[in-house]
Amino acid sequence: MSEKGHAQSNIRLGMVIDLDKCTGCGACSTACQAENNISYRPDESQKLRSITWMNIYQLDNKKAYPDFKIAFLPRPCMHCDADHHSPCTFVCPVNATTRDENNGLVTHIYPRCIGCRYCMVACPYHARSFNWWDPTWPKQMESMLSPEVSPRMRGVVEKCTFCHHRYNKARAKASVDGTDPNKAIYTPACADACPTKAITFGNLLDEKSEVAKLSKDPRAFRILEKLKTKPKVYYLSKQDWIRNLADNSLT
Amino acid sequence: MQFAAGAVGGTLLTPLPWKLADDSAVWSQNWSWRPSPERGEITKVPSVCTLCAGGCGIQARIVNGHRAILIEGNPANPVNEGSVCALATSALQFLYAPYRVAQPLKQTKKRGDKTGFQAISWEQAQTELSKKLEEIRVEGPQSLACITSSRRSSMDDLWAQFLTAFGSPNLFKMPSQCDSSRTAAQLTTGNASPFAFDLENAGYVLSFGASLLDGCAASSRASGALRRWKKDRYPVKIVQVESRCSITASKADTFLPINPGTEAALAMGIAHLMVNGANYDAYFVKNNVFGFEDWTDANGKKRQGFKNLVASSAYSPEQVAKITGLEAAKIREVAKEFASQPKALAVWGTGRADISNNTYHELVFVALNALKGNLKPSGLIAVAPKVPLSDLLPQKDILSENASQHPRLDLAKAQSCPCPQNGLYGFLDAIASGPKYPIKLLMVHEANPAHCLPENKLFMTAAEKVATLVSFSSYMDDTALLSDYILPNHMALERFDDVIGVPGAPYGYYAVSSPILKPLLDTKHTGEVLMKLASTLGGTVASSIPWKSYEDFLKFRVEGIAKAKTGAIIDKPIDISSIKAGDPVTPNYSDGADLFKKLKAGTCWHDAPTGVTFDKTSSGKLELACQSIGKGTQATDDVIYLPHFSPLKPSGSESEWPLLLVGYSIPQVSCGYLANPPFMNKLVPDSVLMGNELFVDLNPQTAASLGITQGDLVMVKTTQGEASAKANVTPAARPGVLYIPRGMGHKAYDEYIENKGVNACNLMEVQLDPVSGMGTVWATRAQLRRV
Amino acid sequence: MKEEKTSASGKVVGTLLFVLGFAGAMVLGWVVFPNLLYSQKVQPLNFSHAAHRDNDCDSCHKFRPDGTYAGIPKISNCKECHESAQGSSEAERILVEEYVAKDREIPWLVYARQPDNVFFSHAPHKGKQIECVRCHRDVAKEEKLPPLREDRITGYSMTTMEMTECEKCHAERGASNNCEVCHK
Amino acid sequence: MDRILIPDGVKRCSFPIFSLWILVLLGVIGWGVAAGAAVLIKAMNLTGLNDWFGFGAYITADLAIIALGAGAFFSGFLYYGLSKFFPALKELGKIINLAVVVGFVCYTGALAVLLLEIGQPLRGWFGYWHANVHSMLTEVIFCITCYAIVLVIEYVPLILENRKVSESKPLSLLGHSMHDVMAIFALTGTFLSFFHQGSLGGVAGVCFARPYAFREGLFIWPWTFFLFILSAISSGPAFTALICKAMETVTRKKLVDRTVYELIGKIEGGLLSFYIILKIADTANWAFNMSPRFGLKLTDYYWGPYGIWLLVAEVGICGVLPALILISPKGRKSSFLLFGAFLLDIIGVSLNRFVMTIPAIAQPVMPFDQWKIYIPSIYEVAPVLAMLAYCMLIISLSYRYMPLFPRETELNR
Repeated sequence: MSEKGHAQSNIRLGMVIDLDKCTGCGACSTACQAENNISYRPDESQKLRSITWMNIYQLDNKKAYPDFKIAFLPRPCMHCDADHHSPCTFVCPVNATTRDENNGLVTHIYPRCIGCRYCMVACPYHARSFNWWDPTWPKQMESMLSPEVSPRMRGVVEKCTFCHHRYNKARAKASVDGTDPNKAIYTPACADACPTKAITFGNLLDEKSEVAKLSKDPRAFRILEKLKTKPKVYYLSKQDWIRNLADNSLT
Repeated sequence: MQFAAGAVGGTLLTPLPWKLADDSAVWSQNWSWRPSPERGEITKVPSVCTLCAGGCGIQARIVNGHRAILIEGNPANPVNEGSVCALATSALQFLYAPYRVAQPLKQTKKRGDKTGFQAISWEQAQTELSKKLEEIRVEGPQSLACITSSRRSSMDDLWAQFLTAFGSPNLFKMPSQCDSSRTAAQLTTGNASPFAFDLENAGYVLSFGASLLDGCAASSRASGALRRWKKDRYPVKIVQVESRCSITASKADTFLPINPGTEAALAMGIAHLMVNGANYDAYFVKNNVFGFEDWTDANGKKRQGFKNLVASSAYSPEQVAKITGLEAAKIREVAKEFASQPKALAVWGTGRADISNNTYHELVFVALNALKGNLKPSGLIAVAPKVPLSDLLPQKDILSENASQHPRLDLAKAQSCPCPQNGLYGFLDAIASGPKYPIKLLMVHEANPAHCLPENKLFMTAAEKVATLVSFSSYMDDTALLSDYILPNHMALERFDDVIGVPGAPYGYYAVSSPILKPLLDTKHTGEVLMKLASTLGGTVASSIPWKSYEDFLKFRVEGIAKAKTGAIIDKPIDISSIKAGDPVTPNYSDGADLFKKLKAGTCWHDAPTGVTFDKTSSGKLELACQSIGKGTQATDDVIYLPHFSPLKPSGSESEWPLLLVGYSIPQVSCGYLANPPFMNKLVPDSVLMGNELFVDLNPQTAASLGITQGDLVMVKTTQGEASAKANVTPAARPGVLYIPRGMGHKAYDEYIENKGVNACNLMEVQLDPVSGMGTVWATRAQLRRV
Repeated sequence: MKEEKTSASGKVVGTLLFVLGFAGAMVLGWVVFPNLLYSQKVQPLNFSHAAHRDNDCDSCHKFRPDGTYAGIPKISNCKECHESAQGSSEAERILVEEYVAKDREIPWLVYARQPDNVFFSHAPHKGKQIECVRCHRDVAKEEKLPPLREDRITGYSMTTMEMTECEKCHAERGASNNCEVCHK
Repeated sequence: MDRILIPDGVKRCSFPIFSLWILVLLGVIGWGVAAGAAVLIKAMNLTGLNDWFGFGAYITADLAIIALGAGAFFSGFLYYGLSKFFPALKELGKIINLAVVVGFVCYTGALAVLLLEIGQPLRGWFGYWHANVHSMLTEVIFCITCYAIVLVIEYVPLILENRKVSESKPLSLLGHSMHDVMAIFALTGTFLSFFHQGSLGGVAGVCFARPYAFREGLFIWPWTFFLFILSAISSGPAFTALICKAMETVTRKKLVDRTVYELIGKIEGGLLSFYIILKIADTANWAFNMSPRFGLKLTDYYWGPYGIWLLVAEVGICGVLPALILISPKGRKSSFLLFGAFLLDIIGVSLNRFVMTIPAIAQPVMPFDQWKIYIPSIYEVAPVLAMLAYCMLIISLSYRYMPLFPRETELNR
């Protein structure tokens, strides 16, 4: 697995989010919730116990009125491509979270997870949520659960999967159509929904892909690059104050 | 002991302990009390979303034909171009909401008592309702009234048809900015259709308080426009004029922080500089505008024109700076930019556009665009084109004789407004304060005035005076809870509906929303209930509404387009904003049936923009001097004809109420007929809601002067009411102004919604616009203290 | 604590007791326990695969156009031939009276049902020329459907494919064994 | 009543008083067990943990108790392993039984609490079956299990030494033969305990995206791996000594010679000094070399309740100070200073475990995040207290019914 490194693979699924276009409307996050059977509770204001895979951070430039500005930063799982291990995959004692070196997806398998939360401690992006309660839905709402993603149980960790079930379907479709499954492309639910099309998804190693081009844009940056986690989620912004919030002591 | 040792040893060599350990782990992996979603064939069913007026194309994922699991955007729809908003992605949570009304209900106890509702059959419901209608019809049909929020749907016309045929003029709409926009369009262009903006093709956008990105109506279109503005090369400059550092303000290149409600003064100031600097489209103004120069009225009286009004020192940058709180230099700078940018567009709005605007202010913004020449046939502003749907069957003059005796209730109060429009507030006020005639039956359709009407206590008081309140809501909302009968409509995704035009869009648009599923509950399409009631009532009511199903009704309406042979179906992705006024659009449907079939399959109809024409005004030009305002009066003041800054003073004295309270909207909270769905609850920032406490935004300066710190429990008191909340000290707020998020504080629905925060509408003051008589809201005087 | 005697007879008794305990546990663990653990469920009616042998597997167990596997045929499929009874067997009677006539789906018990957390697509496997019997029981000559043996704790069928088997085959054929390939 | 179970020649308090004490302890244990059961049944929302604080009171208590308990066993290594070469260490034999008991209770107690800490305890064994060899937690799981087994093996002979139990010949024989191989277990145990302690340190140190906790190191082990080992051995024996002193105070008897305390003081003084020098070096490297690379300053790690006082207290007051006291013969002579230094020493190590657990994750890493505060709920406090009560219970029972202190009879004659 990880010992091999990932040099030989020519797929690295990644995402670019244009923060200048993001209006914080939340469509990506709700689409994600619907797609991935994310459970909810009557009170969701306790954000530290609220399960969200696509969390939308509100940033501000710390200035006084009227120079005050806000911006939104949607944060999926970064699917870190750090050498050898992602911060979370390194620490999981039971191999519940691993990185697929064929495509760079950092996956988390609920039936394997024992709920030790070590991965959450290791992740600086707070991309992971724990099921503090048994996930329950109002009876009627169980009808809208998707069979394509398994509902979780209490006591396990969950996080953004880049909608890998869509990837599986795209690959299966490719093998039916007789095309190369390794060339299969798909879009996660968030990117599909985004009203300003601020989210671009694809193979970062495919030079011709939009996502590869954008990731090399002069406006592109990643969060906490100094930690060498090598996220596969890039952000775009022209505004210096937003870019400065990407890493500590960036001025 | 040996036995035990043997048993332990033996057991360890059998699968028993290992299998049990494994099985218990596997059991935990499936967790039997967790739902297991049914598997099967997944299909995509296209439709059109009618949760808001935006008209987005959607497609639903359905499992085994009976279970909807996801709403996605329809890439072939030109409005949303495959994307979809947070509310639409949560749409299924309304479909499967526990607070849906499963069958007709009748209140058997006191109104508002949740336990008093008794399930009744549709037959009983319809019989009892038609009996009441028959009685009213005999005693005076004007005593029937309806409030709906339906505006861009054939349902709206069906209600009008029903009430007209029945003999009542009392059909009212929930407030919307399109009413004031329509008033302004009518006064200046003679078209009774709201203004439309070519956002996508503008080269410079000056927005006067329009919450383009803070959850406005048609948010998908605004998002599409933003995407085009933020293009990499030569991005479009956005200037936002507003009092709060909103999302739109943050996304804008320039933010003009302004005293709340003074946007029109700034527009006048800019116009002043353009006129005095001769930096306006003089050719257009000279040839197409009436009332720019001084003019003579029908009585031969010489009147002042807009030019002289705006050029006066009252609108000098220095004066405007005093009113708005901006610097004069900044005003000069923006005026210069606006005047010199070739494709500059001024847009305006009232936050989420669910409140009507001050008519004079609407006129100011029209005037500013007129100076820019934007109302040219190929300009950036048009009026929304009419979709050539079949008109409803001609009426047999049922209403007319009654109407002269029993005018619409808001008009019956004989207010002196010259240009009366949809006067919901006037109507409610009339009922509350002893009407000319009683309202015996009030029907509320797709609206929740008990919650989301600013100054909602007016509705509460009025409702008490109404003998019977009937709700057609699909949900147990705040208004349904107060009703005597609930005749639940199908939920939007279970029924036929249509979308007539995209709010603020210059192109023609029509789409049919077809059901994605069979109705889940014992509900009925309100349109079909009306059809049933009409046929029971018989006579001319029955003959006016001859359709048996709503689908038939829509088919009938679509025939009109086919007869007009205009526009075309869109079934693959196109950039609709690239179609210019006058571009040929060739029909690609054979006849009405074909068109309906295609629309039913989730496509949409469109037509090229039509631009604005002025042939309906008395001068045949764009009238900046609105002659109809002064009609019949011997107005002495020339200003009443002209666009000008005319703030309505909020009640209360400044010394007693030192602060202003302004309601604001955020895209993460649904406000309006639909309550926030659980998915969107996760989006609500914890600076807006924490537990059940709502936060009121105030500037650090204001907070310091009041001795308030972040998170303090505070009491907000306005001239309208008081509420306890928490303080959110944020530089987003203008000093001296409190901002309260709208859409919270429901008193109905379920545990996911009920009692979360405070309803801003309880605290907001409504003032009637002197021109149109519609309720406008901008700020309420308030005080704040720490508890 | 009881005082122990160290007499010879005591030793014999001790050994005997040990053997007894051991043997008892073995019987309990190997024989009684598995029978207790698995329930036996009978299909709603018998289906003879042998009698339908003129078809190959995928004429009934079809793929949908999008490549997903339709699984057990719907009642409409049965209807094509069994609109009226094709014989006098009990199964035939149940089929026609209870399901075809009433247009109800037959609640078949699935022998190979995977839990919710497993993603499995038949399509790529079929493309690799893997025979059905590689994973499923050979039904070509099967006259009578066997009862479904379901683990009472986990709810799994005894014949549910286990992960180790999937992994083994994937490893042999060089297919990816990453978690997300099969889990969702 | 229980006279026949009490070792020969020693005096113990009356049975009713003892029973009362045991009942109190059982009460606390019962409360904690009930709280723990509630967590298992109703899920972990009862705790004060959240998505920010994945680790909390359970882990902190476990880390601290294991540091002290495992460290206690270091005296076993000194006695069984090194006393052959350094006869002075033979003195430790007088307290070695207590050290074994302390190690045993700390480990078994920690294991029980660990069960509550995971969201799916039924899958706890996946840690063995599906182990990820890269995870420090895997190391922890394996070590803690093996070590607990070793400790049971070490503890059993003590039970077998009970007067009544040893009347049974085969059991007594078993006890004796186990004693013979004890040295091997002591050495195995020490290795495991070192490794285990180290991997606990590694748990924090390997989180390379958490600048507060992350440390570089040797091969696969971060510096915290070694620092944890050192800090454990420099505090565990002190912990044993302190417990012994507490027992002496409670029972109003002399249980060991004062020379033992002073010997421990001397050993601890040396070890602690060594540890604290390395710890200071590590802290300096972290603060002035590593952190700037992450864009952080030392002050970025301290905020609000998790202020710089933590560093002052841990390294200064509870590190340098006791080290200075313990290495000076004068300091060791004064009972106040000696036991005061022991106390500071164990507080310092516990504080270290707290710092590496809670403030380390309270710190926001993304610049736009805010510090958060963790407050444990009663469902976390109760099982932790119960674990301590359990430790006391076993120590009390062991003291009453087993010959823990070989010199007790003589010293109290």
